[in-house]
Amino acid sequence: MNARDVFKPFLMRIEQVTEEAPDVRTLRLVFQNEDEGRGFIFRTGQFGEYSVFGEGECTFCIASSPTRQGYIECTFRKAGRVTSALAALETNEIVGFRGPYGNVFPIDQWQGKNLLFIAGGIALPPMRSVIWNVLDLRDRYRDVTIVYGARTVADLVYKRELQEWAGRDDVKLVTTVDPGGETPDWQGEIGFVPAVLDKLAPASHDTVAVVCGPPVMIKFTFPVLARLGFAPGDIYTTLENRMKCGVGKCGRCNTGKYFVCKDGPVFTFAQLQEMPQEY
Amino acid sequence: MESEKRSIGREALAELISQWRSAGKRVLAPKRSGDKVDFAWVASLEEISLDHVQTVQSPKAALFPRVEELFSFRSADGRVEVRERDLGALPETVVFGLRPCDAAAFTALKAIFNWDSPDSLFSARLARTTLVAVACSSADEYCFCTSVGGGPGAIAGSDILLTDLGDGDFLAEIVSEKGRLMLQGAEALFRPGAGREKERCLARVEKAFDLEKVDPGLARRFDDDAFWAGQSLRCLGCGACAYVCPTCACFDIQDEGGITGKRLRCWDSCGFGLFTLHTSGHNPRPLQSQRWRQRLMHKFSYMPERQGVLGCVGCGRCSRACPVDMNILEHIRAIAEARP
Amino acid sequence: MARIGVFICHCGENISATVDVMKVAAEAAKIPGVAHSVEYKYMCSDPGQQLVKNAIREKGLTGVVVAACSPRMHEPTFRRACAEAGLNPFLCEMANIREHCSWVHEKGDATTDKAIDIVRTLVAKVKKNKALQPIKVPVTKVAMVIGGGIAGIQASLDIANAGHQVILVEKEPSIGGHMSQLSETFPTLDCSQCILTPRMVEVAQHLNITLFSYAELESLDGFIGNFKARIRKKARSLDEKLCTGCGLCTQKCPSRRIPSEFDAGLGLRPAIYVPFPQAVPNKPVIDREHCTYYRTGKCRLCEKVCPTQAIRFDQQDEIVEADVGAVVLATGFDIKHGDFFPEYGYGKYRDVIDGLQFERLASASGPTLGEIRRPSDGRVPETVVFVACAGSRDPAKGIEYCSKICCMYTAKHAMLYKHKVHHGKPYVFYMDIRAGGKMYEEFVRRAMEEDGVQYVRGRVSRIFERGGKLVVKGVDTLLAARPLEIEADLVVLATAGIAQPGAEELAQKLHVSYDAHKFYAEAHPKLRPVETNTAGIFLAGACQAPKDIPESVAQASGAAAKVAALFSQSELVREPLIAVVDRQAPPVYSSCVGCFLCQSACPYQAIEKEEIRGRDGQLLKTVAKVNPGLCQGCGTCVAFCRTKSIDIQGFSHEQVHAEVLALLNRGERDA
Amino acid sequence: MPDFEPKIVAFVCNWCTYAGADLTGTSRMKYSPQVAIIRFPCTGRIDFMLLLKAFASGADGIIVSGCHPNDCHYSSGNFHARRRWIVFRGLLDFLGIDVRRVQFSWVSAAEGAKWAQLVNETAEHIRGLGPFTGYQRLRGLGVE
Amino acid sequence: MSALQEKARELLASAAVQVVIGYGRGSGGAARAVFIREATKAGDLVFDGTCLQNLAVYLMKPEVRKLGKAALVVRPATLRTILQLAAENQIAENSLLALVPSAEEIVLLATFAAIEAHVAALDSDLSTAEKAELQRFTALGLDERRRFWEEQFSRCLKCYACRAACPLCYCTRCTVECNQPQWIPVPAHDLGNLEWNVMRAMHLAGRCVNCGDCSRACPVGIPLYLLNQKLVSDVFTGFNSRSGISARSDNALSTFKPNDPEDFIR
Repeated sequence: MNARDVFKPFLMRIEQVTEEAPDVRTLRLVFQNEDEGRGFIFRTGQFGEYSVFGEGECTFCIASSPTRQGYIECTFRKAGRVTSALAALETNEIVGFRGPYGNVFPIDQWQGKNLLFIAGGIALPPMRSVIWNVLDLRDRYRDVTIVYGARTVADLVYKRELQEWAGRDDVKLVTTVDPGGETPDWQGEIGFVPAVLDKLAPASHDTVAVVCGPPVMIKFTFPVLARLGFAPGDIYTTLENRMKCGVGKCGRCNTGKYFVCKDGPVFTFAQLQEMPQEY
Repeated sequence: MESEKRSIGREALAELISQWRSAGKRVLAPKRSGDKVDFAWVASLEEISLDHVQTVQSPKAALFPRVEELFSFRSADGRVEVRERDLGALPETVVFGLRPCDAAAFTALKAIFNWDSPDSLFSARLARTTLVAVACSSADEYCFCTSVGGGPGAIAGSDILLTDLGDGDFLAEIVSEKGRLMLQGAEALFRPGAGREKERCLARVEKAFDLEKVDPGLARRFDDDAFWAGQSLRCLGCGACAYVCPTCACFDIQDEGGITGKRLRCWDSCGFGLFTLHTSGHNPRPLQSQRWRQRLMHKFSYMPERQGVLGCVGCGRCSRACPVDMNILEHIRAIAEARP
Repeated sequence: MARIGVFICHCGENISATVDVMKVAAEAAKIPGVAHSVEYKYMCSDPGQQLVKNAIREKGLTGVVVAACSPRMHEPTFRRACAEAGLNPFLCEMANIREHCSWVHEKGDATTDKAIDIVRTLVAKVKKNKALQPIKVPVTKVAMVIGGGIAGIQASLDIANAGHQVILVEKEPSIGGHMSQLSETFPTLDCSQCILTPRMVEVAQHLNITLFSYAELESLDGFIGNFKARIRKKARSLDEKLCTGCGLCTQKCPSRRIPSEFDAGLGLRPAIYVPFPQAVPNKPVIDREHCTYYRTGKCRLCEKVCPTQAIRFDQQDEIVEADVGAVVLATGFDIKHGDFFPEYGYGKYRDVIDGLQFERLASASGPTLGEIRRPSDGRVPETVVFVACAGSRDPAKGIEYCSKICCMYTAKHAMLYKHKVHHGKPYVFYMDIRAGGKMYEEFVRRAMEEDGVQYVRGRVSRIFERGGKLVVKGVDTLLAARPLEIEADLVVLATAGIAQPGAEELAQKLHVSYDAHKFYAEAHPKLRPVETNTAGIFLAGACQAPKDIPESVAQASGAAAKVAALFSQSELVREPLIAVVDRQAPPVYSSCVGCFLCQSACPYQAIEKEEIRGRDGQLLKTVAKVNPGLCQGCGTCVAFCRTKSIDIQGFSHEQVHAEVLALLNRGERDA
Repeated sequence: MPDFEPKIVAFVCNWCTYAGADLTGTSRMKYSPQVAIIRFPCTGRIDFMLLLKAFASGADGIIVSGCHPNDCHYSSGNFHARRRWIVFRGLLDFLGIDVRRVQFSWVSAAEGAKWAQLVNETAEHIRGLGPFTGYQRLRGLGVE
Repeated sequence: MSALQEKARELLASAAVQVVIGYGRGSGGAARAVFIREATKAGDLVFDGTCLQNLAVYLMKPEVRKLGKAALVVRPATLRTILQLAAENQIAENSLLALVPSAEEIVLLATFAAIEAHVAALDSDLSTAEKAELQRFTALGLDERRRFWEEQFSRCLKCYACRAACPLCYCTRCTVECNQPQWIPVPAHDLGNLEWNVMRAMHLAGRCVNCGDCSRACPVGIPLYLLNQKLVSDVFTGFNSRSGISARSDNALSTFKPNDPEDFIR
């Protein structure tokens, strides 16, 4: 009975709120109880259950890098009951957090390789964690390429960080918006992510690809990567199945024999190929 | 597992139950109401039905209630206070009159709830719950416990198994330590049971399919969309099967209240179309046939592989409860018998 | 991130005398999401409003609650103030702690607590408010007037004179309506045609008016400002452009014994005819039902005599389409005919006639050239009985209402008769005399006192023929219910005014509502008497209910003023407090299941069907859609929707739900 | 129950009853402070679920009031509401829920005095009925 | 081969329909819905006293719709459901055939007008027994009724079998699934169960055709039919309106009469 109840959330104080895009926000959370915070360790790729008391819980990846200690961040779009309630909170208000849950991006295995990050829309957050993690350990990796697309310019999240990455000479950043989503002063690409990727044609040799995006983007990106010569085992993604418990019990994220919350959320394309298309 | 056998008369059994009640234990047992028999909180043996085949619902609610409070909270003036449940205050419970299949189902529930990270509320309820099963003297066409490793007189999972010997006596097999502790102080109510034979009093449940063939059959059929669509065409997508099932453990977590409130855990079902629906509108399992397949795969394939336990005990409740006669036995048999 | 400002007004002492405003401000400050809470003596004063504006700017408020008087009083004031400070005005709500609290309760804790409850409720609401933008609907500045009677004529002229285009649609070959059939008009007894025909000519000559006579509305789609009308121009069998209206054809036409509609069946006309000499347009039509050529294939005499070769026997109906921004319905009324009064022998005895027929008898242009003569034998009647309320105010006959004009025209008829037949004996059977109107009572009194018309209060029970006379049996209720028998030469029934026969069909085409008698329903019986429930469609004249000429004209001018007001802007700007139907991204598109219960519940026909189609054009679903031009924001549809797919801006599900919960959670606050 | 002060929620339409209640105020007529008003555009807008939510949240009584028949600002919203209430009321009664807890009325913008009287009488009536424990006790039942 | 089987065979063989939705033999002597798609399988059809399900529920199921034009074996309530669904814009004219089984001859109804005519000849009122039961229940005291329903609803699992079995519960988003705001608590506790059942009854008011499938579907045996019959009765006595008798009628609750009763309104 000494073990912490799996459903009991940590109380987190909102330290900072950042407006990323219309209805998209990033919250920076710190542990209300500093002792709990000191014992808290997570790795990139993991997620948590965030809650507004009285409204419920919802699942997001931890969008900050484990290398940046003392806080965690999550980025979400205001859509349902809980995210709407989260979006209504202000600095210093308290939210619940359970986690970290799930597996991780095996960034240790990626040492010495080129890294290609491909993200769409609101799926940049999981990628942001791993990108910062890699950039904070920059000398362990070779080329870092980021391809990021959103529906419109306004929908691009982490605009400040995109600028920062664009300004670095050790990162190649390609941003794109869907046709019609551009503004007059838009400097980036125009087109859907898979098409832009196809045009960019990054080398696949000794390269790991990480793809995060809506199901439809993932569906169309995998064939492009395959054509470019990426092996299914070298393509990583994170699944965003609906979850409630986060610990393999509630049954919601069960996809084939996998429980996305326990066995994922990080999967290789090789694993996905063996899974029923229920994600 | 070697069990200790005793015998007990009906009156003594009634006395035993009233002793439990006097000791502050809750007794959950089958009770008849109209043409249905279902588990209910009872005060005495008189209220308990012993002559039915099967209850509508399983007794899983004893450990996994329809709605339970995970914790309560109070948030005001910028502060949040989480009040954990006092697990020590959970009531002592006897589940009486559950069937051997139900007792076996608790094993599956344990596997789910304590998979890697223990579920403290479930475990606390479990620790305070004793299972006094009653063997089956009758069965119906929906029963298939023998096909999934159980039997009408199987003792696995029970703390105590009673068998109505037909002569006014029950054979009591004390299966577990918890069962033995349960009877401490009530020894006088029992007589020795050695030599009493229960087999002749048990229902006959013929083996309906070869379990070994089910998982391969499912694997073979997995991508046969027409097959699943055919099986599930009349399925209406309600949650009756899951809610009466003794091993279905899918749940939802919901908050209620405003400034003060509770976080609740409540039953859910993979058969509901909205179970997997994303906020974006994307649904990984949009079709009823996929959800039906998921139900069978989960019980007969995923659970054995991941949790090492079969997710079906052959109680037949889902088939009986189904408004449109989705008979799981019939469907599983079709899968097991399908030619490679 | 809610940052709500709460502004509590003392209203001098109107609020602070019974409500502890300091405590309200202090408690409001504790409500989650409230970033600013102040009280002030007069919040509606300039410095008070400045407080609100400054706080919006300085504290970055996302919502404002002004706890003061009724929103019916100062909501516009504070919403404007918010807008001036850059906050969307719909993010401001008023907590009514004056009319609903300080003024109606005694000083004390309970009153202060209630004020706090009200503030908390409105804070909860405003947190769920959304920034809304006014709705703008483009307006086509062309009006369509349906019906060319006096109401339609007046409306057309008024709109046209305001500088807007008018399309006037008249189903008969000429405009003029019932008024053109009348002899003299009460209470002045001036000649009807003398005052009407100049107006008719003005219509014909007005540059802003396009007249479609002998035409009917085929269909109307669209909504306020943006209707699409299809008008069926019935075939006149004539090229109107060539026809000069010389009248040769009508003189030569061999089929001449057709009852004249204009003369209410008392006169005759040829098959090619102009309804009456002053008709506008003065162009004949061929009545194909009676025309020899159409019946037998031979004749074509009119074609032969026509100097301009204007006759077109093969002419087809023509459909004209027009974009219009507003519609005025002025289709007028009809009167009860036929076998409705078997007990009065109407339709059986030729000398039992209705009021309109009497008008034609009395009219100088009528079949008798103004002489009162019996239809049966042409004799001048010595005794005439006028029966008022023939059908009206008779629930047993299904007409409960008063036809309103009969009292006056019956008095007029009796007078006209007396003026023309000095020795004649006019009797009037009546139930009550309703002579409300300028100079009306005086007029009736003149009939009684100066012209010696015998008024008998009572109902006529039967009329039958006896020895060449019409025996009128009735009861004089003023004389101790004495039974009465009058031997008359002519009986004139003031038959009930009823809706036009096609009224219902037309209403359905226009989606306007109508009452049980098929009269068109006004949007509000008192405050919106010239509007229908369908925005952009207005009413004029007797199509709404029986009316006399001055009333019809007044309403027509009222309708015209409404149209002119609508046309005064190129865009119609409305408050966005309207219903909206859920729309979301594919694959769901909308949570609406398209049961359209909302559609039948909507009093404004604002709910349309929208077909959602996939990229391949395949129909995915049909869902409800609210026309923002028509919706008035009542929210009746909202409460019907089972899937909660329709919501009303300003009183949304989230807003009202939050209010209910907030209002009742005082217990938690105290706990 | 001498100390019991009922909690009463009034769901009213904007055009008649809200304005009527304003008139009560401008006429300085006094009534029981236990009633608070929630404003709706029309009685037709009032979802029956809101009444249930009010009871579940602790209301002891409810007033629903709008324009008199034929006076609806939107011509027929109150007629639709009336049908809804006929059915809803019948159902509640059938379920054993005391419909005396819900007072329906028509109060026009001119009936400031009627509003005061309605509120006072309803408050008195609900005071007599006591707290709505029959409904409020449901909260929390069925949660283990 | 029975007349029904013969008719089904003929319809399938002539491709007049792609599927016949009817009753077949199920577990334990019960009947179950079958979807006959080949003429040779028409022999699986049965029709007898065990065939109770309102098969119109399948007209709303996307998977069944995909099968093509259907002939539906109907009971009287099924026909009324079809008309009600038509009135609610859910099924189109000529999208189905209704097969009315009878001893002598199978009546085939191809148009809504034909169904309307058929329904007009039926008694759509509650049965005498149903009325008597309602009467009996209404005569109970207020507290007795409350206790009865509290006990019944306390057993509700919120498995939504009632909703799934109901052909008029075709909404793709049920009120219970709306959570902004959360109209109805998701958990099956007593308050949530009461609100759920009140909501469902209200949403069926003026629409329910009293087929009884919700009660039959309820695994724990809650007599939901009582609620529906109460409302059927109230809607008829109050507004002289019946559901499912016309393919074009307006719902009783989305229409009104100026003189509707209002003795309860002050």
